Amino acid sequence: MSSKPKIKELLAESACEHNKGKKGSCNAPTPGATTGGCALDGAQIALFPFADAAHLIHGPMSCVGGAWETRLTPTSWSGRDLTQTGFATDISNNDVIFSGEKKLAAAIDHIVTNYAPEAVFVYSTCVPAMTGDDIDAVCKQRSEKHGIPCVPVHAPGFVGAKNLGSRIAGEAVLKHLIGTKEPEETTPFDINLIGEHNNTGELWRYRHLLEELGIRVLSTFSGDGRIASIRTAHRAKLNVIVCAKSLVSMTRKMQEQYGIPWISCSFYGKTDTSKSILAIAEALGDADLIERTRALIAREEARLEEKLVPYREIFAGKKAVLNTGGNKAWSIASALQDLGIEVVATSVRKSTEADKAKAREYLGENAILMTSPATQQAKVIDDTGAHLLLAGGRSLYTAIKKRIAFTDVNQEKKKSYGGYDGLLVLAEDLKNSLQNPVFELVDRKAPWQK
Amino acid sequence: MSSKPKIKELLAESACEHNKGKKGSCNAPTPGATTGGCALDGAQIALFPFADAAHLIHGPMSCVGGAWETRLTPTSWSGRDLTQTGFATDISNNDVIFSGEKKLAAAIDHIVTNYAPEAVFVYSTCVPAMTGDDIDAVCKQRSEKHGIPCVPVHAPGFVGAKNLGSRIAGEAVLKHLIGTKEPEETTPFDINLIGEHNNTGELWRYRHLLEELGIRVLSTFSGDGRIASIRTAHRAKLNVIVCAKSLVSMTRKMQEQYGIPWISCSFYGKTDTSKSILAIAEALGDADLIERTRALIAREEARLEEKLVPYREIFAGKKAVLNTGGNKAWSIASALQDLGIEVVATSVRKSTEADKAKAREYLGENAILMTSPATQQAKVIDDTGAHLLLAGGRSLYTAIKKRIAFTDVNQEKKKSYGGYDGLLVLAEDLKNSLQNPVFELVDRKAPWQK
Amino acid sequence: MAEVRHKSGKPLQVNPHKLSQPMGATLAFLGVDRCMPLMHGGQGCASFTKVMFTRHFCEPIALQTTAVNDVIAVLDGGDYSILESVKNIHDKVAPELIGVHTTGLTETKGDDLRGIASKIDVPLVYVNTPDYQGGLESGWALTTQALIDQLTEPCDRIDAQKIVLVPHVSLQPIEVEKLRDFIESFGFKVVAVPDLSSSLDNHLGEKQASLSSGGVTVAEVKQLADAAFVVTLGASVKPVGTTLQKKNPAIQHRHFDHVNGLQGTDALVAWLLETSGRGDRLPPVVERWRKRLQDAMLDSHFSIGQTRFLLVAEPDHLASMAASLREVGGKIALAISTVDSPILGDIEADQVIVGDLEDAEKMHDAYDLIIGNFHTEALAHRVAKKAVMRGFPNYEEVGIALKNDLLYEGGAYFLFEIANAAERMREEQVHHEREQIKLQRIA
Amino acid sequence: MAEVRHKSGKPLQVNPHKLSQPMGATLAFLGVDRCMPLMHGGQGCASFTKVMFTRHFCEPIALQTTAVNDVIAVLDGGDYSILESVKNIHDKVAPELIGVHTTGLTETKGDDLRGIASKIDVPLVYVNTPDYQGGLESGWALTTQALIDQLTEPCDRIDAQKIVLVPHVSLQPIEVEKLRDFIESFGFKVVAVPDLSSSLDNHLGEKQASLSSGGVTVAEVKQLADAAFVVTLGASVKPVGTTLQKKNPAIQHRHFDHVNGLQGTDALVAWLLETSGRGDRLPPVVERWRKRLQDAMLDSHFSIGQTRFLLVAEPDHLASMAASLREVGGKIALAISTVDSPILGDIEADQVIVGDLEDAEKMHDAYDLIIGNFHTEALAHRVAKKAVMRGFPNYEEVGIALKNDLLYEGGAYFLFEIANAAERMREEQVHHEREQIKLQRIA
Repeated sequence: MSSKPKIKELLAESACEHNKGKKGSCNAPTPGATTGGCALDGAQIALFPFADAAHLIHGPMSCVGGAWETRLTPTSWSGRDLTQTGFATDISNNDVIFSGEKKLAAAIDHIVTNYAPEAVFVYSTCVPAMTGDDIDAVCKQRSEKHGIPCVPVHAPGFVGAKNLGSRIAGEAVLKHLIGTKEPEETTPFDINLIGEHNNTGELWRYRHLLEELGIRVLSTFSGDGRIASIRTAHRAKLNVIVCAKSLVSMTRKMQEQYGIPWISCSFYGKTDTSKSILAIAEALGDADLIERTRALIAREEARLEEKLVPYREIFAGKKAVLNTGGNKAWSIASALQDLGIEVVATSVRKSTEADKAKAREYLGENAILMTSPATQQAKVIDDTGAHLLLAGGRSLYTAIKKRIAFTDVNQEKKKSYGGYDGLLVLAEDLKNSLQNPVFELVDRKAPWQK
Repeated sequence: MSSKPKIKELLAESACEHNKGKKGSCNAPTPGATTGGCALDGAQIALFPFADAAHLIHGPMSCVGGAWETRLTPTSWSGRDLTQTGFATDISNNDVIFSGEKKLAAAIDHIVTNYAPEAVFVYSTCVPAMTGDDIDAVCKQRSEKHGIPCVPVHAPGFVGAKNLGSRIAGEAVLKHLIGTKEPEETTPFDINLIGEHNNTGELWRYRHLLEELGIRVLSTFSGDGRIASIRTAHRAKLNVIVCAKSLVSMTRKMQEQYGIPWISCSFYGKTDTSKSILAIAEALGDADLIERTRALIAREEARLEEKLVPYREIFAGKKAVLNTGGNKAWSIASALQDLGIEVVATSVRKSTEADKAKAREYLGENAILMTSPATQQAKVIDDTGAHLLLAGGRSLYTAIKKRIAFTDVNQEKKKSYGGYDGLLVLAEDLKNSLQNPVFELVDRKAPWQK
Repeated sequence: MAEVRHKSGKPLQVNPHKLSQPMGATLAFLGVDRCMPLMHGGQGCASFTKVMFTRHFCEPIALQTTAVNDVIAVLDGGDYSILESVKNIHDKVAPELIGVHTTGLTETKGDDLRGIASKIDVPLVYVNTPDYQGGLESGWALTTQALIDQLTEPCDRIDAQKIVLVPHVSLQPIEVEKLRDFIESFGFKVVAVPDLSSSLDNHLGEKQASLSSGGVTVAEVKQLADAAFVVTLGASVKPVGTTLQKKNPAIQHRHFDHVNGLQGTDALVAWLLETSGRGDRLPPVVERWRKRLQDAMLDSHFSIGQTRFLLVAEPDHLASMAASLREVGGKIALAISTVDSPILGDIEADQVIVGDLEDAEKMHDAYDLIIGNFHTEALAHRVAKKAVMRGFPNYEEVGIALKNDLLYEGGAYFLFEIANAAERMREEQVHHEREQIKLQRIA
Repeated sequence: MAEVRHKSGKPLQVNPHKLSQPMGATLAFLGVDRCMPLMHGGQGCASFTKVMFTRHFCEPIALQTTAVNDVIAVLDGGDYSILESVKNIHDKVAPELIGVHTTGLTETKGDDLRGIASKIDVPLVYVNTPDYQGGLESGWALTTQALIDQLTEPCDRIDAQKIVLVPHVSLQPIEVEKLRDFIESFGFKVVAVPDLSSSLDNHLGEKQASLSSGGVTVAEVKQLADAAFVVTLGASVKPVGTTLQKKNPAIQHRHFDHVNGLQGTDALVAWLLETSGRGDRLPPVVERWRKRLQDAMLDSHFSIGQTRFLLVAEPDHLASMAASLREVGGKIALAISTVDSPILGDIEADQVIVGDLEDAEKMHDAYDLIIGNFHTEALAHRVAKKAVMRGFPNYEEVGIALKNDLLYEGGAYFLFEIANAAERMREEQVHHEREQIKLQRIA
C-alpha cells in the first residue's frame, strides 16, 4: 500500500514528540495475553469530561462505536453536553487510500457550525496515524479559521496503554490550552484539580466544602471542566492531583513552567477526605484558612458519624477482601476502615511500589497484599473468614463459591462513593450486599444434584 | 334472616319516592338474557364527574371493585380529583346482620376529615337497600354535623337499568343541591349544560367558543362540574341538554320550579356543533349575540375545512356501517357525513322513536336502519359494499370476516371526538383504520388451512 | 416473618383494590370449557364484573345474570329467576355447564340454591359467594370446590401418571400453561382445574363470548378422581385437595404456596423427580432455565437489592412475588393485601396490611417501587414513584394473560422486568438531581 | 417501497450507532463452542469490543488481542503477533478454535492472514474484517462464511432431516433457540451457525470468559455439509448459503429476509410443512401461538396504528421490526440504518436513511415512538419522546439476550410491548395536556 513509507515517518516523528513518557517497546503488551484499553481510551477518559468541547475521533467505528455516552461524568455546563455527544470521522476505504485530511477538516467545520463548542479535541487513531494524515496541520488551520482551539491529541491506540493516553492528553492540554488566556480575577486560594473526572459526580461531593472555605477551583482537568477555565490554569496557586499518578508529569511541567506547586489527594472515605481538605489548606499556607478548615472538618465528621450509627452494628466484626487496581487498593480500603470494616487483604497486582507501601501502611502488617488476586482470593477468603469481597464483576463467582457477599467496585460507575456523603452511599451498598441472600442462594444445589 | 321484614318496608318507601320515573316491573330485565349496567352504574356515571365531591358507595366490593378510576372525565378542579378516588363501605357480614348505618356515618366522617370535599354523594346499593339502612337519616345528620351537603342517591342496582339511575341522580341533585345557594353574579347569557359529562374532555372542545361569545356556563351536570356551581343552577337563563334523553325529566322540573327553558343539543361533527351553538344563541334571544355566533361559526368551519383537506381524498367514496346505541346512531353519523363518508346503515336497536326519526332524517331514505345489528350487519356490509364498520369491540370479528376496516366507537373512551377539533381526531382515527392492513391480515388463512 | 395488620380499623375502603367473591367465582367458571357463568343477583353485579374482565383480558367475556330486580327480590325465593335464566341460556347457547354463583343481594334474600339446583336437569354447578364475605381468591376456591364436589365422580382406581393441578386465582393463563407443560415434561399428564390457559389466553376465537371458549372440559372434571396426585398451588386453594380426596381417598395431596423463584421451583422439581421416579434425569430445558434464572438473579441483585417495594395484590400473589424478590435482596417494605389469609404471616416483609391504596399512599416514604394493579399507576404518580403492573384489574396494558412470572423461566423474566424498571426509575431521579445541580451552579 | 438515502453526505458521524466489522466477527466467533476470538489489531480494538459486549450481555466475554503496537506495526508482517498470540492462548486455555479477525490497523499494514494461518497447526479460522469497511452485519456474515469455508468438510451424502440455520447478527440468543426449537418441532434436526443461543444466553456458567461457553461445536461445523437444507435468515447472511453449497452442491438453499410477524412466520411454516412432507399436520403449539398472535394484532392495532415510529438498527433488524409493525398499521416514519444494504429498499417506511442519530434528531417532528439501542434513550429525552430498547448496544437493561421478537410467539410479545409503550407515552402526553388546561382554567 502506498501509505507504508509515510508510516515510518510518522512513527519517527511520533517517537521524538510523544514517546518521552513511554517506556518504549521493551514494555510492549503480550500478544494473546493482554487486557485493558489503549492510549486512545486513556486520552478520551482524560478529556471527555470537558462537556463544552467537542471530541472528534478521527478513525473507524471500532474506536468509538460502543464508547460514547457511556462515561458518567456529569457536567453543570448549561449548553449541550458534548461529553454525551459522539463524533467520529468513520474513515472508509477511500480515506485510507487517499488520506482523510479533507474529511477531517470538513468534520470539524460541521461540528463548529452545528454545536458551537468552546474547543475541538481531535483524537488520532491507529489507521490515520499509519496512513499519515497530518492532523496537526488540519487542526492548526481550522483553529485559525474558526477562532477556537482545535487540539490534536496524538494517542493512537497502538502507542501504548491507557495511562500513556492520559499523559498524552495532559500534554496536549498543556501545549495547546493552558496559558492561552488570563482569568478575569485571581484569588490567593485558586487551585486546579488535576485528574478529577467527576465520575458519577464525585467532585460535587466535596467542591462545595472547598468553596465554603473560600478555596476557589480555578479549573479542573477535567471533571465538570470548562475550556475557558483550563486556559487560565497557569494562574493557580496550587495543583491538586486527585488519585491520578499518570498526571504527575503534567503537574511537574506546570511547576517548571509556571511555578505552581502540587500535592496529591484522595477523597475516598472520611479520613482521607479530611486529610485532603486540610492538606490543601496547609499547602495554601494561610493560618486562618487552616483554622476554618479544621472547624469544617470537625463539623462534617460529626454530621457523618451520626448518620453512620445505624450501619455500625451491621459492619461490626466484618472482614473484607478488596480486589481492585491502582490507588483504589488503598483509597477504598481507607473508606472501608472508616466504616469499621476490617480489610484483611487487598490486591497490589498492578500497583506501583508507592501504592504498595501505602496499602501496607493503611492495612497494617497482618493484611495480605495479593499479587495474583485471581488465584489467591479464594484461599484468602477461607483463611481470613472474610464476609465480603469487593472486586470487579469477574470475581463475583469466587464470592458465590465461598457464599459470601459481593460488591462490584466497578459497579458501572453509577454510584458516587467520594467525599463524606459518598461514604454513606458506600455504606448503604455494602449493607445491601451483606444482607442480600443471593450469593448463598445462587450456589444452592439443584434438586437433581447430589 | 331477620332483615326480611325491613326489605318490604324499604321497597314500599322506595316505590313511592323514586319509582315515578320507572316503567315498573312489567318492564323487568329477562333473567339469563340481559346485558348492561344497573341503576347504580347510571347514577355513578351521572354524578362522578363532580371531582370536588366524594362519591361513597355504600355496598360490597362488587359495586365498586373494578369501577373506580375508570371514567375518563377530566376536571380542571385544582384540588384532589375525587372522581378518581374510590370510596366504598365494603359492607361485611356484620353490617348485613346488624345494619351498616354506623359504619356509613363513620365513613363519611373519615372522608370529610381527610379529603375535605364540597359534598358527599352516598350511593345506596342492593344489600343495604334490602337490609334497610336509613341512608337518608345518616346523610341528613352528617350534613348538619359537617356543614356540607351529604346527598343520598337511592339507586340500588335492582331498581332498574342505567337510564333510571341517571334520572335518580338528577332528582337527587335537584332535591338536595340546586337552589341551595345564590350565584355571586348573574349574566343574561348564563346557561347550564345538562348531561355533558366531559368524557375525554369533550366539554373542553367547545366551552371556550361559548365563552368567547360571552355565554357563561353557570353550571354543568356534571362534566368538569363544581358543587358550588350546581347549587346556583336555578339562576340560569337556559338549560342545554347534551345528548341525554334520560335527563329531560330533570330539565322539565327545573322549568316548572324555576322557569328555565331548555333545548337539546349535540356537539358531534361540524354541522351539529354549529347548529347547537347557534341554537343556544337563538334561545338566549339576543340579536347581537346571534350575529356574533354566526361569524364565529363561519370562522371555525373555515378553519376546520382547511385542516380536513388531506382527509377528503382518503374518505372520498367511502361507505360506513354504524352500529352503536341511542343518540350516537345519528350524532356520530352526522360527524361521519361531515367528513364526506356515506353512512349506509345505522343501528336503531335501542333507540327511541325520536332517535329513529332523527336517524332517518340524517341518513336519508336509502339507508338501512338495523333493528338487530348483530345478525344484520354482515349482510348489510355485503349488500352496500361498505369499507368501514364503526361499532363496539364485539363487532370487530364481523369486520375481519368481511376484511373491511373497523373502528371501535367505544374505544375505551380515550379520544374526544366532540366539537370542531374532535372531528379532526375522528378523521385521523378513521384514516388509521382504513389504512390499517390488520383487518385483512388477521383473516389470512394459516399455511395449514386449505 | 412479617408484622401483619389483619384489620384496617377503618369504616371504609379508600381507593380499594379488593375484588369481590362473585368475581372470583365468575373467573373460575370461565376456566371450564363451554360454560356459562350465571351470576345470581341484580343485573349490575354481572355487568360490573363483565366490564372489568373484558377490559382486563381484552377479550369478550361470557357471563349472564339472573337479573333480580326489586320486585323479584321480595317475591321470589330464587326459583323463578334461576329457572328462567337457565331456560333462556340453554335455549340460546346450549352450554356444557351453567355455573350459578350468588351475590350479596341474593344471599341476603337467603335463596336455597341447593334446592333450586335439584329441580334443574341441565348440567349445573352452584356456589354461594356473597360479596360481603371473602374476596376474589375465596370465590375462585369455593367454585373450584363446588365443581369437584358436584361434578366429579367417585373413583377407586388410580392413574399413576395423572396429576390434578389447582392454581390460585392470580395465576395468569400462560402461567397455568407453563406449569402444566413443565410438569408434563416429567412424564405426567396434567388436568388443571379451573384452566384459564386455553380460555382466556388471548387467542383469537371464532365465537364471541357466547360461551367460555376453552378450559377444562366437564368430562374431565367428572373424571378427576383417578388422579394419583392433586397439586394445589396457593394457600387459598389448599382446601380443594381435601375436596378431591373425598372422591377417592387414594389420591395424594401435595401443596405448594407458590412455585416462584429458585427455591419455589426447586421444591416443585424435587417433588416431581421423586414422584416420577426419574431420579436425577430431567428435561434438559429445565436445567438450562435454572442456569438462566441463576444468572438473572446475579444480574438483577444489585438493582433489586437496593430497592424497597410496595406490593399490592391478592394474598397468594403477594407471597409469590415477595418470594422472588426476596431471593435477590429486594426489601418488601409494605405488602397490601386485599383480604386476610394465613399466608400473610409467611411473607418476608417489613409490614403486611389488609387494606387499601389510601394506606399505601400514607406510607409512601417507606418504598421506592410499586408492583400492583393499574390503580397503583395513579398512586405512583401522586407519590412520585414508579409502578409495574401486576394483578387485577389492569386496564392499561395489553397481553397480560401471556405474562409469565413463575418457574425458572418466568422467574428470570420477572427479575429482569423489575430490575429494569427500578433502574429506569433511579436514572430519572439521578437525571433530576443533576438538573438541580446544574441550576444551582448556573445561579 | 421506501425512499432510501444510501449515503449521508456528511464528513462524520454524530451520535453514531454504527458498529464495526471486527465487532461482528468477534460475536460470530463467540457462537462457536470453546472458541477464543483473537482480534488482530491494537489492544484497544479488542478492549473497546470486549467492554461493549460485556456490558451489553452482562456476561464475561472471551476475546483476545494480538496487541499490535506502533513498533510491531512497522516491523512485523503479522507473523510474530499472531503466532505469539496463538501460542500464548493455546498454552493457557487450549481452545477448540482460535478465530483470528483483522482490524483497520492490520489491514492497513496488509498482513497476509492466509499465509500466516498456513503456518499454524492449532485449529484456527481467519477472516479479513477491516473496520473501515462494512459493519456489524458484514463482520458476522464474513466470519460465518470463513468458518464454513475453512472448517466444513466437503460431503456427498445428504441427511434429509438436517437443516443448517444461519441467523443474522441482530438475533438474540433466545431467538436462535426459539427458531431451532420451532423448526425441530416439524421433525428436523437443526444446527445453527453461529449459535449464540447456548453461549450468550445469560446462563450461569462455571468458567468465566476463559473461552466461549457454548455455541455450535467445531465438530458440528466440520460436518455441516450433509445437511439437506441451509436456511439463511436475513439479507446479510444470504451469501452463506452459497458458501455451504460449495461443500455439497446437493444442499438446497432457502432464504428468508425475516421470520417476524404473521406473514413472516407463515412463510416459514409453509416451507416447513411442504419440506417435511407433513402436509397439514403441525405441532399444536404452533397453531395456538398463531391464534395468540392474531389476537395480539387486534389488541395492539389501535395503539400501534396511530403511532409513527423511528427505527434505529442494523439493516436486517430494521426489516424484521418494520414488518411486524406494518402488519398492524404502524407507520415507519423513519428508519435509520447503520450501513447500506439491499434490504433497505424493501422496508415499508416513509424514509430510510443510512445515517446517525443526528439525522434522527433533526427529523424529530416526523415520529412519536423510537425503537433502537440505548443511545436512543438520550435522544428520546432530548426530543421529548419515548424509546423502546432494541439492538446493540444496550447498557441500560438486563436480560436482553432472552428477549424474543420472532415467530408467532415473539411477534405477539413484541406487539404487546410496543403497544403498551405507545399508550404509556400517550397517557403522559394527555396527562400533561390536562395539567395545562387545569392551569388555564385556574388562571
